[in-house]
Amino acid sequence: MNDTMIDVEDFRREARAWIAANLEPRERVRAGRVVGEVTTHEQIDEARALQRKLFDGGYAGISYPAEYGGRGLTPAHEQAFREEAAGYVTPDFGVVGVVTMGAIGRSIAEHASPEFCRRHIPAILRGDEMWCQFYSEPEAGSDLAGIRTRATRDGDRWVISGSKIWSSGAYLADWAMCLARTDWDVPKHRGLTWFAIPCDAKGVTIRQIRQINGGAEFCEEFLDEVEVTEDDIIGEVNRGWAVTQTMLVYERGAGETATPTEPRALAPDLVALARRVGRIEDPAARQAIARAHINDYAQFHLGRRIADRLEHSHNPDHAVAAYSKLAAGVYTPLRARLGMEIGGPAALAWAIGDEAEGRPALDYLNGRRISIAAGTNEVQRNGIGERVLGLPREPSFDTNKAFNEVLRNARNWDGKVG
Amino acid sequence: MNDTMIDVEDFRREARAWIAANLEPRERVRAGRVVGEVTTHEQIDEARALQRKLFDGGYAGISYPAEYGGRGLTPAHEQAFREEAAGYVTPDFGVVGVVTMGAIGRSIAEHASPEFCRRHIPAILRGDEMWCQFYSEPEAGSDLAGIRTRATRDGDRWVISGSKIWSSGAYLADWAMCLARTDWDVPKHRGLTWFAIPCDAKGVTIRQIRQINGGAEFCEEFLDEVEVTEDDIIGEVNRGWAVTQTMLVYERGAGETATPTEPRALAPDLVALARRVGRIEDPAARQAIARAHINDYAQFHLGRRIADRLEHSHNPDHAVAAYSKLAAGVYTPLRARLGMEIGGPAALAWAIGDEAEGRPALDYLNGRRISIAAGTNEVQRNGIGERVLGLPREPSFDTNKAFNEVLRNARNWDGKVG
Amino acid sequence: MDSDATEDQRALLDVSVRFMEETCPPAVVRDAERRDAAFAAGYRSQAAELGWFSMLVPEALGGGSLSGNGVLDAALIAYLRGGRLQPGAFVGTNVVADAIARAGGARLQAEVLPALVAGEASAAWALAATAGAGSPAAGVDARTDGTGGLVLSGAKTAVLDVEPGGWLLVTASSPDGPVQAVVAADAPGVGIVALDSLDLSRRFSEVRLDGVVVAADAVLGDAGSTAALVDHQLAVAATLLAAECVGAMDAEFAMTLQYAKDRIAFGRPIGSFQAIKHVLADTSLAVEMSKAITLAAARTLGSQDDHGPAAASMAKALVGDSAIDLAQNCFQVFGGIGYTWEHDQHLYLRRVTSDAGLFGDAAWHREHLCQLSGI
Amino acid sequence: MDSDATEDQRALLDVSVRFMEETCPPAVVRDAERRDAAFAAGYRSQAAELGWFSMLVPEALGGGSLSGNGVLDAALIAYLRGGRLQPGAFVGTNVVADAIARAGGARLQAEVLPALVAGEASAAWALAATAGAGSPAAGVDARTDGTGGLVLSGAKTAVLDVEPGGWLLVTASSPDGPVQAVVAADAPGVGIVALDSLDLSRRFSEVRLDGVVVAADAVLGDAGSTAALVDHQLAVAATLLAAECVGAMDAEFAMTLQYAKDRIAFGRPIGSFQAIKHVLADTSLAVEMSKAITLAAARTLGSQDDHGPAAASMAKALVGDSAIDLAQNCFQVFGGIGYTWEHDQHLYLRRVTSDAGLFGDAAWHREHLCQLSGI
Repeated sequence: MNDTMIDVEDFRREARAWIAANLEPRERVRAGRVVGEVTTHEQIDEARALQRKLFDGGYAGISYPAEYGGRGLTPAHEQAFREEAAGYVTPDFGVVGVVTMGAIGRSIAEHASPEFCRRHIPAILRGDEMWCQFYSEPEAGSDLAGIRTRATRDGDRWVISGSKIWSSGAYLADWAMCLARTDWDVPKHRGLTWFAIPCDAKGVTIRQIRQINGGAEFCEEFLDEVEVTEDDIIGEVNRGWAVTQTMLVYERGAGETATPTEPRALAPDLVALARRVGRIEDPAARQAIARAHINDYAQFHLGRRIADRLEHSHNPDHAVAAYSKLAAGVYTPLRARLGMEIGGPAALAWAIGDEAEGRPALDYLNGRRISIAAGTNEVQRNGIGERVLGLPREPSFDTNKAFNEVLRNARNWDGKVG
Repeated sequence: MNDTMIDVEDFRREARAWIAANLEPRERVRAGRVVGEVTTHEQIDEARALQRKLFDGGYAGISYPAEYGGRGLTPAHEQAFREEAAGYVTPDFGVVGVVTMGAIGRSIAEHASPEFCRRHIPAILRGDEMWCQFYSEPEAGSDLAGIRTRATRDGDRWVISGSKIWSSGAYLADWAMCLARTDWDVPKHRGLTWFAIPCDAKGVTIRQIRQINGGAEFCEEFLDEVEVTEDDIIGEVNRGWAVTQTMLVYERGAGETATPTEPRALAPDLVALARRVGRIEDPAARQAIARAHINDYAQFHLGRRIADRLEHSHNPDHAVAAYSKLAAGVYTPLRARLGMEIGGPAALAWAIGDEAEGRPALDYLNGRRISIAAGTNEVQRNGIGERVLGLPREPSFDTNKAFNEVLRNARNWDGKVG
Repeated sequence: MDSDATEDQRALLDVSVRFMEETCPPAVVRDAERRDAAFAAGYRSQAAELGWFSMLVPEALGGGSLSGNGVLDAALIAYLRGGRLQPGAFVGTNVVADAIARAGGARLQAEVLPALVAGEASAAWALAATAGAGSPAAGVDARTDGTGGLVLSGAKTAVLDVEPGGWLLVTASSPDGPVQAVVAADAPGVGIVALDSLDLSRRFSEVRLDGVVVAADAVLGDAGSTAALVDHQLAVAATLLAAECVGAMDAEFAMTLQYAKDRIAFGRPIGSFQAIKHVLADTSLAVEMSKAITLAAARTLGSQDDHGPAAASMAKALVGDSAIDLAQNCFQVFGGIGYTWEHDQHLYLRRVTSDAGLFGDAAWHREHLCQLSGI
Repeated sequence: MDSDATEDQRALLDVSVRFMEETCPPAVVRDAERRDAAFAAGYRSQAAELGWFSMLVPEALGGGSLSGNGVLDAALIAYLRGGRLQPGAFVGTNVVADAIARAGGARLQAEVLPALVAGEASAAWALAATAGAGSPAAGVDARTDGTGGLVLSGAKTAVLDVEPGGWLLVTASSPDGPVQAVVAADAPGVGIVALDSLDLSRRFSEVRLDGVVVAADAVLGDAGSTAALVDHQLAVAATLLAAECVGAMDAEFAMTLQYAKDRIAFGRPIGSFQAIKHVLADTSLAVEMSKAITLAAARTLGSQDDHGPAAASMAKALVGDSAIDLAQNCFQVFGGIGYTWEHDQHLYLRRVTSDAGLFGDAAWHREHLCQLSGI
């Protein structure tokens, strides 16, 4: 922290005044809107206008470096602004905004060249550039470094081909940060490079993925000889894994901004459901309700316990965060299943268009998202087993070999070693 | 089958007459006695006398070769005799008798030299020699070929040292069939040899293992430079794995002789328990009872389905038997746990010495035996996954290396391959 | 599912598979709009030619089964239907045909039954959408009209596969216990309201009855026999639905198993990891147990064995729980791809979840088993 | 268990550990015969010097806690006790001391309470051995004797840790609802029958009451307040027992984890197999959740927060189920060696199973939670 930096409380007062003068109080009707419901370009444009206002006022990118258009302050200042602005309408870019201002903006600021940062970060903070990730691939999900999208150097251009998937809100974004393999003759973590690609570049096709729950917030992309230049590289060639690690840290952090409060009321949704279907006196339904609530309550206190452990440890091991993720991955689908059990046939079929009555089924369809996305339950179990508990490692067949050879061997897998 | 062999039904009539003339009808009081309750040398001696009578009458070893004192008939003849003798007192050596006449006798008959067979099989069939296995080791359980007991050649003698465990009824046996490693510089399956060891040989210490359920049917053994000769080898030196496979087939078969009948009455033990503790009207107890019974019923029909599949297939894959074993390994401990739940505190504490009231706790302690012994649940899952479902193999680190090297590598395990 | 199937049974199964694959392949399953009333009528009529609706009806009444065990024959068809996520009122029509054959009067047996057997109309069983320990009669009250007929009022929700021009078997409460009547879906006072559903391969309706007058000759059985008949209907429905569910489980498992062999991650097929392999082994055990118990239930129930209803409840309970476990496990093996609309995973997840919940969920059948067993 | 423990708390915990390891090491835990009446009295008296029985008693009555939250202090001790499978009437004595401090008359507070705090005598709570949804008062009937006293008749089975010369808190049914009284274990009409038990580290008795006359000054509370007091006692007992259970879980898990690292099979440490690794990861999650919820319950219950009883029931339910899962999983990891008497595995299996079943099993506490939540 530098000596001339404004004190957080002074900053808070200053921000309060600016907010009152410039932002509109949040109407009640918008309070229920949640991140992820931004689905149209119109909503994005509306957010851009508001973001520009913040930027011009000096309240965009509060903790980003001043040289790139930020304010150069600390996360504590940022938090103070958030608290003051809580009752006002602020720019809502949905999930694409979270990704842009969070994992992507931070990764760029830490790893990209100064020229790149000057070109893009102010545009991001102004709301002019929304970004998405071209990261996961159909053949590289849990195996985060198993990227097969290929970038080939051709003079001072790079030509990128491959396919990407699970990009949140890519159809709303202007730019993509894309991971590609630039060396196939080294182990998988060592031949990767990140590139910036305009979403409207020639050869880029973005398609929304229709999900089982009816939504379509994720996209898949087809990259067909997309051309970029040296200037579009983020970080160093073949050193993309270092950027990835930064990105993952911010990604994991991003989920934790909202602090839940201790759940005290007995699973209100399930109690209401049991009442609706006339089963509130049914011992089995009561057991299911209590079971769900106890798991909610235990998960909350687990989260607090882990946050304490990370905060109060001199050398915190972030691997313990896997406990919260695994708990969510195990108990979310279980809770959804308990809902279906309580609801019975009334949860299987409901009045057309009645979202409240259809909710248990929707929760059920969404139940496994958290057990799969951003590290499956199995990946968390490996992490807990090896990094937290210190169990001997799983044999690895792909860390020390050229990626080309890994692919060849995998296709001829016979389980024989040595 | 040879042409001069007596017809099964003729044999049955002949046997019926002999049985009526020579054996005592079984009193009701003995009907409840189960295999495994033979725990004393007195009981063994009593069984020997009766076995001698069968042997002299020509009804011992009915399907063993005649040249070794058997009758040279088929398993169908054997079965006919069993059916005819069902109402009579027959020799009961308990589990040691099952092992001796089953897995061990058959393995000897198939693999040992004619001299060895002539020396031992008639003695076995006469009841003079009871045998046990010195097979599992403290460091070799699920890993059946991971034997560390060492046999070293010294002229025409072999000197055996090591320790063995989980030998059923060894303290009642006269001889042991012992697996030892005779070559440490070849892969693990290729350096093993079976030896016959008199249980009272110098250097053999047999100790009953006290079990968590209070019983002590299993033993552990310490072998301290036990000397045997070339004549005591069963099968060939370093080819012990072939004998083992024969033994395992008979061992698995041995458990299947008793055909259970379809369980129709709703889990009678649990219904009685629920009545005793006043919970027969309690919905949770009723759910638990039904759950247990449904699993019993499904396991029975699974067993029938698998037996049909093995019987009616031209080239039956015995790997499917793993389904029955896994089902037992999963549902037996679950059933025991349901018993404890139904019983509540009354299952935790009971009138001193009241075996009926203590039964749920005893079942609970015994519940995991089947999930661990003779191939753990995990081993069955691997078998089903790889042999039945054809899933790609688990990487193997010990099949192609000298066993010495395997042990060295295992101690320095780092999970890195290639 | 059944390695003991006779040659006649096998021939029927083969031709049934061809029929389903030609008439209602996956593209049609996925597209509810293509499955309109005309489609349903055509499908039903062809299915009837294969004998799908005659198996539980005695020959004297125009029916007949191949093996002499109609429940078993129907269960084998149901198994094939489940694997192909087939729509249509198979379970309902068979249950109602069976009920009319057992307890229907002359008019029902002469007019309604032949139409069902011939596939000219389908039937749905309007029982209460029971979960927990509810009664199948709940929701609709019946009062007598003095001439042996009934007047029905109330509603049944989540009624499976009510088709236009079809029949309803309504199970209602009366002061004398449960009563049952066969009512035309388009009779005066009957309202059929289509519902949204988790299960995209089936149709659900709410059936509203507003003082529906039922003549005496449309009433099934009498006060003394109705409770037993309802139990029997539940046993048949449970067995056939369990068989459909096992078919879906088997198909979904096969698809998942193949994926575990093909999908590469961390330099290995994912099926070589114990985390995947062991889940698939457990799931495969659940499939085998589900097949075994469902066949046992069909054999027992179809052979007039007193143990039939207990066996049927056991099958429904075990299969229902196992199917949801299976669907959850398969989803986990598929990972992200299973979250996409285009992948078939969710169709099976939806279908087996509705299989598990209809005609009594697992908990309901466990309690029913206790009652059947006299405790 | 608690990384927030104060320095005073840490000092108490350290000295308590030394006491347990010296006075009742594993060899003594395993040998019930060494734990006779003299041993119990000595153990109790030393424990009392460490303040084990004063934490729930206000300073005005001779008690006092270190942190101001007596339930939390006692739970931290309980956690250490569980890890070392300690015997002795810790939970019972604290629950009864708390009850007397809250609702006892002058004589109980002057005579019994100081003896409990000083470790001169222990106390056991004779509640009904509830499973399912039973009432703690069941088994013993109380009638009034006209002078404000009671006459108690009936029996309570599986009463935990009744020690010679100790006291019993009997919860009984009366026509006016539950009543409670403190009775000497050797009072006329009281019969204490020792029981066999799954749990080798604890003692269980059947308590028979044959017209036991209780004077008015030994009755706790009145008709209006007793039900709430019983709920409070259950919450305290549930929290302390959950804490003992978490201690046992943690110790057993550590032992199993080490074994998975050391044990070699198939050329690898078994902990490198996903089948073992993932079970241990899940088990470790269960331990962490159990610690988190138990500390939350202790903090809440000990700070006069209305949510205390709900939190206690949640902790008891989650920990009870998790502990049995854990014990089963650990047993499976140990394999055959865990089936031998000499191995400690079974002592933990036995202990946590009794933890799970005493003072209300998981199902009982789930139902209780619903009732506390007003549904």
